[in-house]
Amino acid sequence: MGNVYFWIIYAVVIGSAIIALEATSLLWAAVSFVVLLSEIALVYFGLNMPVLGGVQLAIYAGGVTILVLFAIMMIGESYKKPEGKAVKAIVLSLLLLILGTFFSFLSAIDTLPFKTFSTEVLGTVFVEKYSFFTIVLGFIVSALLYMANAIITKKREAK
Amino acid sequence: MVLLSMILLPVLVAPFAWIGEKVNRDIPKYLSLAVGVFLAFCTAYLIAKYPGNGFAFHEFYQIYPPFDFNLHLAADGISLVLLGIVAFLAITVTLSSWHVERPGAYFFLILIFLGPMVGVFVSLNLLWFFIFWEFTLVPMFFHIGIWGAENRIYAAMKFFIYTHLASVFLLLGIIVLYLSTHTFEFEKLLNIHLDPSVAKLVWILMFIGFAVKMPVVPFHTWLPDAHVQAPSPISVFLAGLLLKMGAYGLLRWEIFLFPQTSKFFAPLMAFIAVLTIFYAGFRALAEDHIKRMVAYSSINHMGFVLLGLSALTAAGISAAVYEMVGHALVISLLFMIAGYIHHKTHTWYISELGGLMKKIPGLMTMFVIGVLAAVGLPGTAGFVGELSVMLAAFDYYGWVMVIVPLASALGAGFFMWMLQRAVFGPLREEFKNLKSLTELPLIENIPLALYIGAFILVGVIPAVVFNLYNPVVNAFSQLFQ
Amino acid sequence: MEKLVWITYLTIGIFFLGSISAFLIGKFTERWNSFWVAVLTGLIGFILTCYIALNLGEHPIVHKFNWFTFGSFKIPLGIYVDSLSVVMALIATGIGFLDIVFSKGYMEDDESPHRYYFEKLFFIGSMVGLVFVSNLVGLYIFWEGVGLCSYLLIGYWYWKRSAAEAALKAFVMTRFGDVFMFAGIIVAWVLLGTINFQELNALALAGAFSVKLGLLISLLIFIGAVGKSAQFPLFPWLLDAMEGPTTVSALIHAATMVNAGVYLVARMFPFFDYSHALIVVGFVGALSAFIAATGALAHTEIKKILAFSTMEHLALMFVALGVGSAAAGIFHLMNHAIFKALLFLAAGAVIHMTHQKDAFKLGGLYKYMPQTALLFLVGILALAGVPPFNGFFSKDWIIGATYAYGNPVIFGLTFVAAVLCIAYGFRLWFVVFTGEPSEYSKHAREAYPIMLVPLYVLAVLTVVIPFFKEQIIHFLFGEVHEPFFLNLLVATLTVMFILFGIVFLIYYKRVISTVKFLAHPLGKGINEFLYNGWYVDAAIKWICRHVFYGSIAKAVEWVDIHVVDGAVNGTARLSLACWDRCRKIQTGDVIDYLTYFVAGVITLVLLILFV
Amino acid sequence: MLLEADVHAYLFLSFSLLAVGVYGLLSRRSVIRMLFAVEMIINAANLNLAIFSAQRNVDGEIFAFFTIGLAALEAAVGLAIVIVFYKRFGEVIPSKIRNLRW
Repeated sequence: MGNVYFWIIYAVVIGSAIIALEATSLLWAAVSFVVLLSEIALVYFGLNMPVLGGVQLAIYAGGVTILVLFAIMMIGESYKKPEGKAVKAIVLSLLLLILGTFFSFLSAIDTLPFKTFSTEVLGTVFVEKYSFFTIVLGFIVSALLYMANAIITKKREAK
Repeated sequence: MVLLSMILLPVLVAPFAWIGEKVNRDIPKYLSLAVGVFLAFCTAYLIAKYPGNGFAFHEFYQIYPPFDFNLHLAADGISLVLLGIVAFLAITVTLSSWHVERPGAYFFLILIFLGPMVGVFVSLNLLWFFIFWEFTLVPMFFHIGIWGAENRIYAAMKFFIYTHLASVFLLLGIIVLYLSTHTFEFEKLLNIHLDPSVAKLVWILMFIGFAVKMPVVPFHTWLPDAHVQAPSPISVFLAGLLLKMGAYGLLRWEIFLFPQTSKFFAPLMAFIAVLTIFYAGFRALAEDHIKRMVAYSSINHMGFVLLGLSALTAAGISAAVYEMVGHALVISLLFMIAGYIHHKTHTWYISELGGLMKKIPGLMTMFVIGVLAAVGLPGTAGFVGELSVMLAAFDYYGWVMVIVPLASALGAGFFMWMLQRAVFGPLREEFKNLKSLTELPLIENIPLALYIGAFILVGVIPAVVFNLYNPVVNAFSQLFQ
Repeated sequence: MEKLVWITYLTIGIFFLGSISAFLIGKFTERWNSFWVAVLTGLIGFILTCYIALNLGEHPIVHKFNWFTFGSFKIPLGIYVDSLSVVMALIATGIGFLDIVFSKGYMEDDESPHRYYFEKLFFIGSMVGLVFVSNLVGLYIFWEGVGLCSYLLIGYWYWKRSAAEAALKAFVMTRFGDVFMFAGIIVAWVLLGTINFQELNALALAGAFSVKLGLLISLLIFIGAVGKSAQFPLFPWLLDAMEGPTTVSALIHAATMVNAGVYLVARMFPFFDYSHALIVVGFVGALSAFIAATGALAHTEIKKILAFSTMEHLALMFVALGVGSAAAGIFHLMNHAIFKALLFLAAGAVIHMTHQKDAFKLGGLYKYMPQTALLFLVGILALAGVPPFNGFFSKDWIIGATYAYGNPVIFGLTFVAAVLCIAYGFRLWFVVFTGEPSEYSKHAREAYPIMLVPLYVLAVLTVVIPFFKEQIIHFLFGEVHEPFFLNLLVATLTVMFILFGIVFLIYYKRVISTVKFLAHPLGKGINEFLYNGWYVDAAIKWICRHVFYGSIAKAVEWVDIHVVDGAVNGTARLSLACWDRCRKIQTGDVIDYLTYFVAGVITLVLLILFV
Repeated sequence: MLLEADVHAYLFLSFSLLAVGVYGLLSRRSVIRMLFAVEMIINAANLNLAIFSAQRNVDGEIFAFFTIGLAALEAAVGLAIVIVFYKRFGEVIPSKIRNLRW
């Protein structure tokens, strides 16, 4: 099983995913979604796939999020409580989870050697290659978030 | 080329009937009559040329040889008898429909019905047999659905779906047969020895298809509905030809092809036949609807046909084929007159009729003659049919079949009771001044007289029918030894 | 011989030809022209029959041809004419001819004599055919032919409900017997290999088959005879058959057709004898005779009394056959045909002139139609078996034969029935012809000459026949030993005389009144019981209505509609209901579809995992 | 060592994400949230690809690139549809739109 860092990442990923779905405010949901995607990028880095992690950051955490934000800007927020189908959904998803895990243990994956990576390597790679990229992206995202917040608030006031 | 032209000509002429109506309303019926006469001449020619035994007039057209899917036509004595019925009924039905509404479409459908009908009886290729078999359904469906009585859509749907579903079983049987023999040809199939279990499967599947068409109890309920709703001339086609298809198919494609399997299932057939005879008889006894009663008596007669077929001897099969002829002639007459009675009195129910003899003696005399033939009075086809079937059945099954003659007392019971209530007795008040209650015009009397003449002829001289196919049946009956 | 064969076929054919031409000529020209055609046909037919009778030597006329073949069966037809057939044919054509002549007067008001004569000639033709054919199938053909004519002629006045119902009853009831006979024919044919009378009898004489099989076949065939000859329990149709014209009753329901059953048993006598079936014949006959004689005593309608009497005499013939004295039976058949035809025709004259069928509403008719009354009296005397008339000779013979047979039940019933003839006969005569004239009688006048001539002929025959008794018996059966018991004869005559005295006192002198007897509940009950023929009719009606129609047919109808057709329509309803539910899945909501999709994925995974 | 984990743990992460995605997809009534859920599912799949790729060769990684590209396109088109959807119906609640139902 994984070490404590892995489980922290796990908790962040799943937590942000749940928040993205459950948050009352669409905006906070979007923020949580960005966090989720970034954390997955982190996992990619951790798996020694820096290019994939970068693309994940660029396209997902960047492009897709921006699209989402624009959509939110144009549509506005409309939160409705789930209508009774949540139970069915939870049951199905839990089933999937259990099945998948069970399946993974059943199969013969764990007999193969599995690479592990050190923090040093990870940090070096990240700082050397992606820090600039990440900083620029962070600014843009923050600006967009701000704009979106402002517009939504205006709309609310107008109503 | 004769057989092919008998199949193709009606179908090719059919569009002209439809188009011709726009030119002159009379064209379709004359076309139909001409085709009927053509069929009659062809049949007469074939009978004259028939060598007396085996298949003759082979015609072979390759369609797709790898699947053995070839149009192979030939006729033997049994086919010729049935072709004769087709031609005869084509003429009489046309004459009976002389004043029909929308003649173009009506005769168009009749004509495209006749071609496949001939095809069913002369095809020696199982797949083509099935194709013709299915083709006959469509015109009947439209006839019932368009020209029928009040509840026609229900009846047409029931007729179509029920018989079509039966055809699915037939097709399944054909497919299984093909997969285990790789041929559709009758003459090749005759010489192939099939595994008994496969043969039984094929037999049962095909039997369901044929039994629904015949029909026998428990698969009979489409027939009364279809007959009641169909216009009378179409009832004649239904009873005279469509039911014969079932019996013919059973004979040609099951009993001749699988003699040993048929022998295995013969008691089952006999049981169903006896059940049909009694069940339909009692059902008719309780029936108040005049046409429905005739329909049940038709089922009763088909029970006799099946009983004859189930006695797997030359005698039984000959008797069954004769009974088919007799049934076609007698029941056609009864259906026609039942239709006329409704047309003239506007009621279907026996309890609402009475004393018609006083007002329309001519028509009712013919009705009485028809009923007497149906109850099997000597001198008519009914008697010879019943006598021969019962003889053959007793010969094959022994003492069990002693009960079957009792069914003819049942027949006498319900038919004669109907006559007493509907035809004889005092004329009802409401009919005394009914304008529509008149004798038929001459042209509509002709077919009725033809039916009577025909069933008396074959009843007095049964040899005219029996001699045509006796050698054929005798030859096939060697298979059962 | 060849010539006689052709003449025999001609005799059968000429009646059918005559019937059709009578119909056509009557329809397209003057209606009564059909009468002349009928008379001519009847006369030619009778002459031809006489010719056959005179030329019939030691050997019967035999001819055989193959009707049709199917499979291994060859259906033979043919003729076999011996003295028995000829006598039957003479009765049929002779009485038929007289009846045709009589009908001219009786049917004078009729609208469609061509139909009447068509059916009548058709009947005579069938009857002649019936007695001439050589095998059971041929017999069955003509048997049904006479049944058909009987049906048509009973229902001749079809616009009367009672006539239509009577015709129906006659047809169905005889048909019910016929199907058993039909079954018997088939059994005989398949198991014995022949249907020819002579061959069957020869097989029986040779003992070529088991008695049990023979008994079964005989009984099946005998049920047909019972139906046709109106014996217990299939007799009620004969009483209702009196709805037809009286001439029809005279010819068909007294003289000829009803004798067919007797003829059949006589024809197959050795076969029945070998099969031990004769005892059944005797018992049925004796019981029927008793029922009929007592019924005749209680009934009030002229024709129904005569119908009961016909049934009784047919039963006596069966008794004669049953006790093994075929000669007595056939001799009685002949005598009965003559005097019963006379009685019916005379009754027809009375009914025609008074338009009243109920004997007790008539009276004193002797004053108005003395000739008819006397002729009727001759008939009654012959019926009762008073010595100089023909009835005496045959009936006494039957009583003697029964006594000689030794079965007390058969003898007792037969004896009672036979002596009761005189009681109901004279009761009828006294009631109709003596006493105070009623209003119906007052309008009556003597019958027309054309009606009286046949009556005179028949009356003369009743007296003449006894003189030729020896010759006739010899012609029919060769040497026959007639049992003779003097004390029995004396006893019979004494009882008859006493009965006559009682009837005389009750119905002529009217010193004894039956009113008190009939007023008493028991007397009334007995009277009703006998009047209705032991309620056999009601029982049969009940069975038909409540068992066949009410129970079985209605049950089958219910099953057909609700179970068989219900299953068919039920499939449609079931699939409709099924897919009506299933289509609710198609909500159009994306999320639902997604749910199904995910559930499907899970199912697939599970399938892959565990299956 | 950062992120030292068994392959089962990684797969568990992936499945958990998938489960949350499915849960969201099935229970949310807003198109945008559903889109989030779809992205989560895609990411779960991508994670799987990456995990196995790390174990063996680069095939999975390359495939993950494509997936990310496609997912971006999908998001773009999906959001465009959402906007059209909004303009047309004034709301983005998919269960209200039932034109596909027969």
